Formats: sequence, structure tokens, C-alpha cells
Amino acid sequence: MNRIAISDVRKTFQLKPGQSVVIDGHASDRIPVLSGVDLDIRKGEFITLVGPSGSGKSVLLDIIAGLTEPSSGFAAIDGHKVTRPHQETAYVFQQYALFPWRTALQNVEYPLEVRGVGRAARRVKAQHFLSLFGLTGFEDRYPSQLSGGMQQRVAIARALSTDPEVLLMDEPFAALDAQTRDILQSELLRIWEQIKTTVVFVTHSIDEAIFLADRIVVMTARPARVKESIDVDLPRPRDIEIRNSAAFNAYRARVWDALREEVRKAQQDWALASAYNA
Amino acid sequence: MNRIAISDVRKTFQLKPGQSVVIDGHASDRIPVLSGVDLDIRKGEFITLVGPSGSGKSVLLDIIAGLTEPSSGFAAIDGHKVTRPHQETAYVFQQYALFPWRTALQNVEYPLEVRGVGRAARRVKAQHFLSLFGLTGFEDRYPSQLSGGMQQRVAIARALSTDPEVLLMDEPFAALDAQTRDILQSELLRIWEQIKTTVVFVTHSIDEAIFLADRIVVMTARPARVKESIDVDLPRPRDIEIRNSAAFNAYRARVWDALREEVRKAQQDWALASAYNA
Amino acid sequence: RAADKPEVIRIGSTAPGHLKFILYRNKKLLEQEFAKDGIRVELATFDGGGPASVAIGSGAIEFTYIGNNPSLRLGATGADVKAIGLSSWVPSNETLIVVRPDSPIQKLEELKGKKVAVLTGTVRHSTFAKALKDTGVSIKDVELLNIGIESSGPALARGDVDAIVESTGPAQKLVDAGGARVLFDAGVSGKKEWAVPHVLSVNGAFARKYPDIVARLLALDIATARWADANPEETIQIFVKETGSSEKAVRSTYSDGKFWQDPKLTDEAIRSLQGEEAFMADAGLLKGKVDYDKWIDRSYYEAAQKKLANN
Amino acid sequence: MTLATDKSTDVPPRLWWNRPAFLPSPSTLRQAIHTIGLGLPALLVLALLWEVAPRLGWINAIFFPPLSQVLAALGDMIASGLLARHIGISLERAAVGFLLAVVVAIPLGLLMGRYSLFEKLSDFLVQTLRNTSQFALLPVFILVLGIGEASKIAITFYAAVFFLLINTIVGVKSVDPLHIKAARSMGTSDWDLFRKVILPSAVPSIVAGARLGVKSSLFSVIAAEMLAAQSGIGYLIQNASLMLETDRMYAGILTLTVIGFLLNYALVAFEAQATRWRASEDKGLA
Amino acid sequence: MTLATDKSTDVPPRLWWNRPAFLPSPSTLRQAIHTIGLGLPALLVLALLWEVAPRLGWINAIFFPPLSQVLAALGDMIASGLLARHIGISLERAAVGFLLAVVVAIPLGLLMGRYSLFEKLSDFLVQTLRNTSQFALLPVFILVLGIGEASKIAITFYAAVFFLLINTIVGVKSVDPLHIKAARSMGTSDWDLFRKVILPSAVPSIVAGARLGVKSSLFSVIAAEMLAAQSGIGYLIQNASLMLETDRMYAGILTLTVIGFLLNYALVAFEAQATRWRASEDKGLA
Ligand SMILES: Nc1ncnc2c1ncn2[C@@H]1O[C@H](COP(=O)(O)OP(=O)(O)OP(=O)(O)O)[C@@H](O)[C@H]1O
Ligand SMILES: Nc1ncnc2c1ncn2[C@@H]1O[C@H](COP(=O)(O)OP(=O)(O)OP(=O)(O)O)[C@@H](O)[C@H]1O
Ligand SMILES: [Mg+2]
Ligand SMILES: [Mg+2]
Repeated sequence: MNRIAISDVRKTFQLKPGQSVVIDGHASDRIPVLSGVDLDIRKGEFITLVGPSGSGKSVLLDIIAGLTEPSSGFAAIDGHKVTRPHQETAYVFQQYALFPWRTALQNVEYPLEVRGVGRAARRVKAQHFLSLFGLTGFEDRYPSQLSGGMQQRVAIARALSTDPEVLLMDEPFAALDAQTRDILQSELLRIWEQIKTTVVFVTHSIDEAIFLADRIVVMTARPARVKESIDVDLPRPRDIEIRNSAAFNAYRARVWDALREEVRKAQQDWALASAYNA
Repeated sequence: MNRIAISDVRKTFQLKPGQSVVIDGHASDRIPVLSGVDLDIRKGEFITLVGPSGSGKSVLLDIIAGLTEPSSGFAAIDGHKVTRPHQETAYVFQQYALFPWRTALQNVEYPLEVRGVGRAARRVKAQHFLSLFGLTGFEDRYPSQLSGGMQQRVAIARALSTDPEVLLMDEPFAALDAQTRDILQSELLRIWEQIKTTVVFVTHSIDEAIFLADRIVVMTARPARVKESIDVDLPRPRDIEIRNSAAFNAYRARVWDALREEVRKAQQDWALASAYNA
Repeated sequence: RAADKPEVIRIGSTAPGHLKFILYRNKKLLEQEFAKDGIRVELATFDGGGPASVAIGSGAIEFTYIGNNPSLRLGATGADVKAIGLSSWVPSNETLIVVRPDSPIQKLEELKGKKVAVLTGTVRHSTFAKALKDTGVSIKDVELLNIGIESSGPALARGDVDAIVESTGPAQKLVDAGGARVLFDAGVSGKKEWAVPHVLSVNGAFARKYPDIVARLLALDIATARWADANPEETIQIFVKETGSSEKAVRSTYSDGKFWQDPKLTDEAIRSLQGEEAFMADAGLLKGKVDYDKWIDRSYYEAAQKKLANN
Repeated sequence: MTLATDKSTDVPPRLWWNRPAFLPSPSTLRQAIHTIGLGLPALLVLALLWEVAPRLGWINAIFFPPLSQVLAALGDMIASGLLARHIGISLERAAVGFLLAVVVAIPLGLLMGRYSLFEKLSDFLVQTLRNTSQFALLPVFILVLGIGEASKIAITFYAAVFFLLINTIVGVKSVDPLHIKAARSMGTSDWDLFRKVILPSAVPSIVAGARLGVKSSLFSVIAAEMLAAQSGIGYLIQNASLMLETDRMYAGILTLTVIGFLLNYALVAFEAQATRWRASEDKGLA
Repeated sequence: MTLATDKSTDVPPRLWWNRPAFLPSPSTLRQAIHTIGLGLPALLVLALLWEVAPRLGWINAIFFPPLSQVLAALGDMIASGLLARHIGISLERAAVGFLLAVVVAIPLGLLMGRYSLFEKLSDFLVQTLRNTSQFALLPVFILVLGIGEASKIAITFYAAVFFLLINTIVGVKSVDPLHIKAARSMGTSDWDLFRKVILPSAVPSIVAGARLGVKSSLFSVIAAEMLAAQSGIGYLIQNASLMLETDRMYAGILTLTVIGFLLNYALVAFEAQATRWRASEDKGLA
């Protein structure tokens, strides 16, 4: 059975009074974001999601997480329709979403705390995950005292600390330096290969998308559907060197091809070619 | 004369009561972040700043922007010590920092407004910059109604709208999809070549750092100093294809070399190799 | 020698009502009298004698028509205030003592050891003490609760207090509404010597500066007192209308169509005030002593009479 | 807790901009009707209780007359024009005092919230005054300002000013530091920082203070008018209370409650308008 | 405006954790001394004015005696043990009423702030009660609760509860929706959401409400004790006022002010502790 089933999910946002958007030439106060997303994800599969900025990737993750209700259609986990956040789902947000009143350690402890894990046990576990992400010594620091990359690492540690069965990650590595990013990609794969969590990972980096995925899902421009689903047949475990392989290059070209048109569509009325008047 | 002069800048943060950090084996409640940064930036120069996560890049930009006071040393613009934000400096923050109570258009209008630009003029200008970044039709949307990438583009439009002489950018393209990122990189260079603003650009992408820069400044691990300053002698205007050139590859290797040790240092006590206990 | 005229004359009194004050208000007598000189007149009702005393003592107002207890206390502080006449000297002291309709209490002396609501330091308080003493009970043997009718009424209804000592007006209303029974009416069973005059006072500084204005006001005061006695029906109607008191209560207070409004500070009146002062000191309701020579000033009354005689 | 559904509010686009700002938008109106529909039942129960309790003798009817009787008294007072005259006077007093408080407290609060040195210099004084009952200051007001309008307005001012002040300070302090940082980086002057960044952020807190302040000003009018008044709703209530005319007394109190209630919702509507961007930010979230 | 300097607070590391939570940390103490040093001058000016104004005849000394005379009276009252007895009684009454208000208002406010349906159902009722002067409810309190302790406590309760309620609601509504989203994604139960996310976010606003509520409870004790009390500081003040013993009256008022002042700073310290993470978030920023 599929772990996650997404069936004809549509989502339309109601704008606030006074706002409007022009769609097909006439004004409307509703903005369609997802227009029939169908996607089945196997247990233990690692999916990466790519698509133009503003296409609806974050909204789709919100729906899988049970945080936003689709306007029609549904997402299901293990055959059960998602109507609220699922105990076994963890979510790393694009904007970190750490609690500013908790220290790094207390932030990582949080999901364990609400699951009733004992004080000592959760402290050990949280410390373990912080050290895993190079944050030993920063346990009692508040988010405002950490750099952007450190905050993002705390957020990932927090998501992993509950050993989730479904892991939703929204551009988790965007704020990291190149080498840390490489290390964490490898580390994420290593962890994933041990626990075989089902992962849905949004990224803007095509290299990252290929390197991590069992399957790359390319979304269309808004209103989004699944444009293409590309199986990545690269051997595992994968080494960083694999990026220089011919197979990797072929995938790069394929994803790029699928994406190019959508990004262009999304930028249809961009004025980027216009002259700059200083 | 140099547009920006940074002279022996040091910055130490005082921790909050109860917090401590272990430095060289003994506990302290002060964390040194910058330890003597010297850097001169010519008028019209495009500098990119790379360094490990948490090394102090954002803090350095804050100091140039006049938002944080160095513990010792100083930053100067046009020979005048920076003690407050400079009228001709614009700053794109790592966390967007849009005003949630203003629409996209009103956010871009903001810096014009506080400079006393008339209502009609600033509206035209703001609309121009929004269209430049593909946000036509989203003028009256509040930040909470925009995707991450859209928010970041609004933030960039806001910074450019005042034709700043010094432009500080902290990972401005991190939240963008790959192709949008490529387009905006080229577009930024095109704009820059017209107005020859002095740019200090923090990035985690080595490719981006090389593609954009006149000079790449590599920072050490915390407490940070300038490790190396690499002049990029690639012809301008640059095309996206330049990345496949041998010269580009050589720079890639050089930056990577300079960075590798620092990132390793920053990760000294990382437990990434540790076994994962699921 | 008369200084420039004042801009405004402010007169304070306490609710429910000093009769002459109410007649002024109703018939705009003072306004008419002083309008010809371009002097404004303001009539203010105070929430008790205390604030009114502060106001006149500090010069925030010029005249007061208030009870003898607060007047004596103010006199004892040595504040620059002169007693220049009487507001009234009504034999009943306008005091009723009421109990619940179903109360077993039938006689005043049965209040011994009971809870009684009375506003501390008012004329009612002193009248109650005298009435009790007359039956051989000390007021110290009664548990006094310092609350007004708006609270004591509900408390009586609940049985939290056993009796209320109040002004005739509101107390009679409570009786009329079936909420209480009269235990003791000072107007009927009270002794004449319990009654102590209420006082008309003036701010000292004002009086020294505008003696003629003070005399004119007193002249009008005398005339008003006479008018009331000459027109009893109209006076009662005005009083009832202005205060909302029950007509029955008003008639019983001013029985025989006499209103007791003559402002003259007779020796008898002063002796009565002195007696009250002694009583208050004894009951712990007064600190200090009143210097009558300093406090009482009859010169304005005399000037007023001259004015009236000349007219 | 299950997922909340998006609440569709089908508004003709752009209408909001064409409409004068002081008129409620159709969606605001629609929402108001919704709010009233849900809020009314509890009120009606209260009204019923008020009618029934005295009638059935649960509570003494002399001191707490049934609602119908109070409304009858209110009707008389309205018909005779008595109420209108006295209310007008009281509202003017409360309004002047309250507006003075707004004019003083908001700038002062912005300064105290923003500049810690300024706050430290003045905080003790403010806290001392704030913790001194206006009851206690009444004699001082009389001594300094007399018993005229000035004193009454001073009392309503004093009653409102600290609510506004404290909540303005709290509002200023809870502004996101990142927004201040961003504004400062764009060369925002101190003056613009207050107007364009701190004030919009602090509006909810300030409005909460204003809601408390309005109520307090209004109530303190009663106190002020009892002190030495010849007019005003406080005088009316006091008089009725002393004469045990409880129906008239409650009619006066009811009037005050209704006025306070209406002012409260006027402020709530103002806040909703001023924080439109925030409204239903988590639309579609459970 | 130039750049602010980092304020060094040299605290031995970890000390805060070793110390019982109820003791102020050395840095808190140090800061307190700093605050007092800066705050005192304005207070001293006020005190001087109080001493000098009556002495020079700017204000009538009989009704507003100089500070020294008031302090002498206060000294007498302290020496005789009179003050301690009456204050104890009053504080107990205020404390019981206030704590009851906390217990009622915070859960209710959390619910009203979070569930808009619940708020809509109850808001009208709450606003009606809130806008009804407690003065008006006095007869009702007496009829229902009598004139004993219950009534007095009810009055102090009523005086505090709406401040706490309104500010709790505001606090809840200003929680960052992203934090709620994150918490919900981690499977937080409604109960934990209140305890671990909404409450910590709402603390500053709730404490602001508590500061207003404490003051209001305390003041309303005066009012309550004027209603048929034979003890308590309100009774003391009332008595002194009646007897025109203004020095004793102001001594009582001063005592109340000092108590309110101290409670206020206790709450401020509590808030500082509870929002340590927020304190000087923009340290080093101008
Ligand atoms: N609450 C909302 N109200 C109105 N429109 C919204 C709302 N939330 C999202 N949208 C719109 O939905 C679209 C998709 O948003 P989403 O955040 O899912 O994009 P995304 O694919 O994650 O983009 P990015 O890569 O830039 O993060 C955007 O056009 C955005 O403006
Ligand atoms: N207010 C503060 N108090 C204490 N430490 C701070 C504070 N601000 C920053 N730091 C520390 O300073 C260091 C540098 O932070 P900075 O944000 O400049 O890093 P960065 O180089 O921008 O990293 P990233 O690439 O992850 O954004 C970090 O170790 C951080 O913990
Ligand atoms: Mg997104
Ligand atoms: Mg950074």
C-alpha cells in the first residue's frame, strides 16, 4: 500500500476584501493555487519536489501535514484521510518556525515533550540530535542568538527527534553553506537509509533534488499539477562524487527540461528584459 | 579612495545571564564573533562574502550597515566612520524582514516614502521594481499571502528602489528556484553594470560567488577574520555559460580550497560520523 | 472700599436637600439677584459634608448650606471659614429609624447589641445617639455600620442589618414601598433640644474681599425664609418635585406649615451648637475645639437686615 | 479539533477602496450580523433573568426592579428629554478627558517604550501616580482646579491615561526587532519609525488600552459628577440612588452600559480595520 | 540617535540556574539599583513639591498637609500597630479577589482568544458586564452576597477580572500563526498548545493586564471597605477623611500607593524573568 496518497487535490485561496487577481483577463478575488494534484508515494520512498517559485509547493506540504484543508480532493496517509496533523509526520518549515522563547535544546525537546517522553530521556535525545548537527555548546542559546544556518539546523534536529514515519522538508538546506549542505545531504541519506522514513523534500536545487531522490516530482506553474515524475535510478548508497557521473548529468538535463517551460510560464509577464532606468 | 573601509573590526556578544560558552577549555559568557576584520572595498566593486555557517557574515553586514556597533575597530563609508545607517546604503536581509502590515507595493514604496518621494512618483517606481521581479498582479498582496520566494523578491525590489550606492545582500537568492536564481543573478549584474553600485553579497553558493564577483572574500570560522581575498578576473558582461569555462572551474577549486579547512574547523566537534540510533 | 465684584458665586450643599438652597435652584432667585451685576451663580450638590467642607475651606466654592456636624468639624480645624447664619433649625432633625416590616423589634432600646446602618458623622448619627441615650442605651452598645440607603436598604432586606437610621425622605420611601416599618420618628418622638441648627458658611477670604455680596446673599436668604413660611403649599410642592421625596415625609417634617429657615444666629442657636460640639467630642466624632469668636460672624447678618430695612 | 473551513466572504473586488473609510464594508456588516446573532442569546438570558428574578422574589424588587420597570423609567426619561441633556453633558466631559489622555499617553508611551533611559527616568513617577487612587487625588484636584469642569475632566483624564500609557509601552516593546532593524537600515528617521513601524505594530495593544480607558473615563464621570455636580448622568444616578428611586437609578446605569458597549465595539471595528493584514492570517489552518 | 553600546552585565556563568527562582539574580539586582538611581530624581521632585507647596501656601495646608506631617502621622500609625492590622485585612481581601480573577480570566481568555465561536457566543455578555460599573452592581452584590466578606471579595474580583480577561485575549490573538502551525504539525494537543505555545507568547500582555488588575483590586478595596467595614485600610482612610484628619488620610493613601507600587514591580520582575529570551533582543542595535 502507498504510505501517502494525494488524490485530485485542489486549493483556492480567498483573497481579503479589496484584493483581486486577474485570471484569464477578468478580475477575481479567489486565487487557484493547486488544480488537481495526484501523487502516490510508497512507504520509505524519498521524493523531491521541484517547481517554480510561488507554484504551490509549500501549500501542498501543508495539506499533507494536515495544516491546511484542500478545497477539494484529499491527502491520505496509510489509507486514512488527513484531517489533522498526524502523530508520525514531522515538518521542517521554510521559515524555520523555532519557538523564540525556548533555547535550542528546549526547541528540540518540544515534540518529545508533547509526546510525554520523560525529562531525562528527551534531554539525552535532544542533545544527541543537536550534536549530530554540530550544535554542541549552543544548547542554551535562544534562536535570536543563532545565525540563520544554525537556526535551520535546530529546526531539522527538532523534526528528526521523534523518529517520524513521514518527513516533510521545505527547503531545509537553503540557508546552509555549500559544504555543510553537502555533508547534511549525505548525512540525511545515511539516516534515511537506516530508518527508511518516507520523505517529501522541497528544493530549488536540481543537483540536490537528483542526489537525494528515489523520484523527482516536477510541479507546473500555478495553478499547479504534477507535470512529470522522474524515477532516479542511481545506485545507493550515493557518494558526493556521483554528481560528476554521466547518469547524473542526464538527469540534470531531464529535470531542467521539464522545469524550464514551467519557470518560463511562471515568469510570463516578467519585465526582466526591460531596460533599467537608474 | 575606497568606498568602504573596514579596519580591525572586532565584535564580541555578551550572553544572557546563565548562558555560557566554552572557549579554549574554559567557560565564558562572552562569545567573540569577529576578531579583527580588515577589508577595503573600492567604489563600484562587487564583493561576494563566503564562509562557514555561523562565522559572522551577517554580523559583519550589520556593522557596515550601521546597525550594530563593533566592539572595537570601525567601518567607514567614503571616509566617514559608520555610526548609524547611511542614506545611500540598502540592505537585503537573510530573513526578508518585510512589514507584514503593508502590501507588496507598500513595502517597496516604504524607503521612498521615508525619503520624501511624492506619492505618484514612488508608486510608479515601486511598480517598476515589482514588475522587474515578476510580481505584477501581486502588488496588493500582504507578505503572509506570498510564497517564500516571492517575499524575498519583494525584499530585493525594496532595497533597489532607492538606487543605493552601497548594496548589502545577505543570501538574497537562497529561497529562489534554480532558474529564477540564474535569471536574477544575470539581471543583478546587468543593473549593477549600469549603475556601478558597490555591492557586498553574502552567499553559500560558490558558483554564485564566482559568477557575480569582482572579488571573493573568504571568511574564517568563528571568530572570523578575512582568510583570503580572491580577485575574479573573468570578463564582463558575463554569460551563464561562463560556468562551464576552465577559468571558472579553476576559481571553483580555489575558493573551495580556501573554504574547506574553515568549514572543517567550524564543524570540529560535529558528531556527523556518529551512528544513528533510530 | 468694596473691591471689584467677583466673577462667580458658587454655593454648595448636600443632597437630598437644604430647603433654601432648593428654593434658590428652583426659582433661580440668586441668578436673578446677581445677574444685574454680571455675576454668575453656580449651585453644586456635594456627596456629603466632607467634600463640601474641603471645597469651601480651600476657596473652591464660596458658600455652603450643610449640616451642623461637618460644619463644626470644619470650624474645629481652624480653616478660614465663617459661620454667618443658619441653614435651618428643624425640630425633627429629619431623622427616621426603620426596621424590617416583620422585625420583632418594637422599641428603640431593643436595638442594643443589634446591627444598625447609619452614615457616620451625620446629624442622623448624633440624633440616633441622643435618642438611644434617652432610653438608657449607649450608642457604644450598638454595632454601627457606616453605609447609605443605597446599600443599607438591600442589607436590611436580606437581614444583614437590623435597622437603618436615615433621612426622612428616602426612609419614608422605603416604608411606603413596603420595605420597612418606622421604629422611631425623631419628628414625632424626638425632643426639641436634640435638634441642632444647620449652618450657612462663607469662605473667609471671599467675605473679607466682598462683604457687600455676602450681605446681599444673606438678605435674599432672609427673604426666602420668609417667603417659605408665607407660601407653605408652594414650598412643599417645590421641595417634593426637586428632591423626589414623598410628600407625606415632607409634610411631617415641616408640620404646621413651619419651615424653620430663619438664618439668624441666636444665642440659643450657638448654645445648641456648643452642646452638639461637646456631644461629638465625647462620641469621638470631632477632633479639636471650635473657637466661636473666630468662627461666628454676625456682621453680615446685621448688614443684610439693614439692607432689607432700607428697601 | 478538526480543520476549519475557509470562510468565504464574497466581496466585489476593490469595493473597499471606493468606499469612504468610515463606512463599514459589506463584509464587515455581514460579519457584524453574524456576531450579533451569536452574541445575542447570552444577553437575552441575562435580560430574562433580570425580568424574572425580582418578579419571582428571588431578589428584592424594591432594590432591584424588573427590567421592564427600568425600561419604562428609561422611556420616561427619554421622552422628557432629561436623559439626552444629562448624557450629552457627561459624554462631553468623558470625551474631553479621554482625548486628552490619548494625546498625552500615546506619544509618552511611544517614548517610554522605545527609549529605556527615558523610561527609567520617568517610570517611578508614572508608577507612583498610577498607583495612587484618583479618589485620593480628588481633594488635590479640588484644591488645584476647583470644582468646575476642569476638575471633572481631570478625573476622567486621570482615569484613562494610565491604561493607554501602559498598553502603548507594551505595544512598543513587542514590535519585532527585525522590523526595526529593517526600517533603520532604510534610513528611517525616528519620527517615521514611530509613525510607520512602531505605531502600526502597536495598534492592537493600544486599542486594548483604549477600550479599558474609555470604560474607565466613562465610569469616572459618575464619580466626578457625584462630587459636586448639577448635571450629568452621574448626578442623575446619584440623585435617584439617594432617593431610592431604583428604577431611575438602573435606567441611568443601563444607559451608561449601553454607551460603553457601543464605544467598545466602535474601537473593536477600528482595530479590525487597522489590522486588516493580520485578520485570518491562518486562513485555512485549523 | 547614535548607536547604543552593549551593556555589559558581568555575571558568573550558570549562577542563574543554581539560585532558587524566587531570588533575584545579581544582574537583576544590579539593574534594579540602576533603575532606582535613575527613577528616584523625579520622585524626589514630587516629594519636595508636596513638602513645599503647602508650606508656602500654594495649596491649603489644612486639606493637603506637607509630606513631613503625613510621614509623622504614618510613623505614629506604624508604631501603634494600627496600620499593620488594617493593611493585613485589606491585602487579604484584595489578594483573594485578585487570585480568583486570575483563575477565572486566564483560562476564559485563552478560550475566547483561540476559539472565535466561543468568543462570539460570550463576547456580548462579557462586554456588557465589563461596561457595567461595579458601583452599579453593589446593591446586587449586597442582595446576593450580603454585606460580609463575600461582597467585598466579589468587588475586588470584579475590579480585576476584565483587565486580565481582555489582555489575555489580546495576547492569545497576537501569537505568531507560524508558531501555532509549527506546534500543530508536531502533534501538539489543544491543552499543550495553550500551555506551551500560546501562554508563553501571551505572557507580556497578560502581565500588563495583571498590573492593571492588581491596582484595580487594591483600589476597589477602599470602595468595598467604605461599604460597612470596621477594619481595613479603606475604613481607615474613610474615617480620617470624615474627621478631616488629612494627615492620617494621606498616610493611608500613601501606604496604598507604596503597596501598589511594590506589587507593580514584583509583576514587572516576574515578566522580565518569563520573557528572558526577549530581553535586549536587539542588543548592540541602535
Ligand atoms: N494565505 C494565502 N492567501 C492567498 N494566497 C496565498 C496564501 N498562501 C499562499 N498563497 C499563494 O499561493 C501560491 C503558492 O504559494 P506557496 O507558498 O505554496 O509557493 P511555493 O511553491 O512554496 O513557492 P516558493 O518556492 O517561493 O516558496 C502563491 O502564489 C501565493 O501567493
Ligand atoms: N545577539 C547575539 N547574541 C549572541 N550571539 C550571537 C548574537 N548574534 C549572533 N550571534 C552569534 O554570532 C555568530 C555569527 O552569527 P552570524 O549570524 O553573523 O553568522 P552567519 O555567518 O551569518 O551564519 P549563516 O550563514 O548561518 O547565516 C553565531 O555563532 C551566532 O551564534
Ligand atoms: Mg515555499
Ligand atoms: Mg547569516
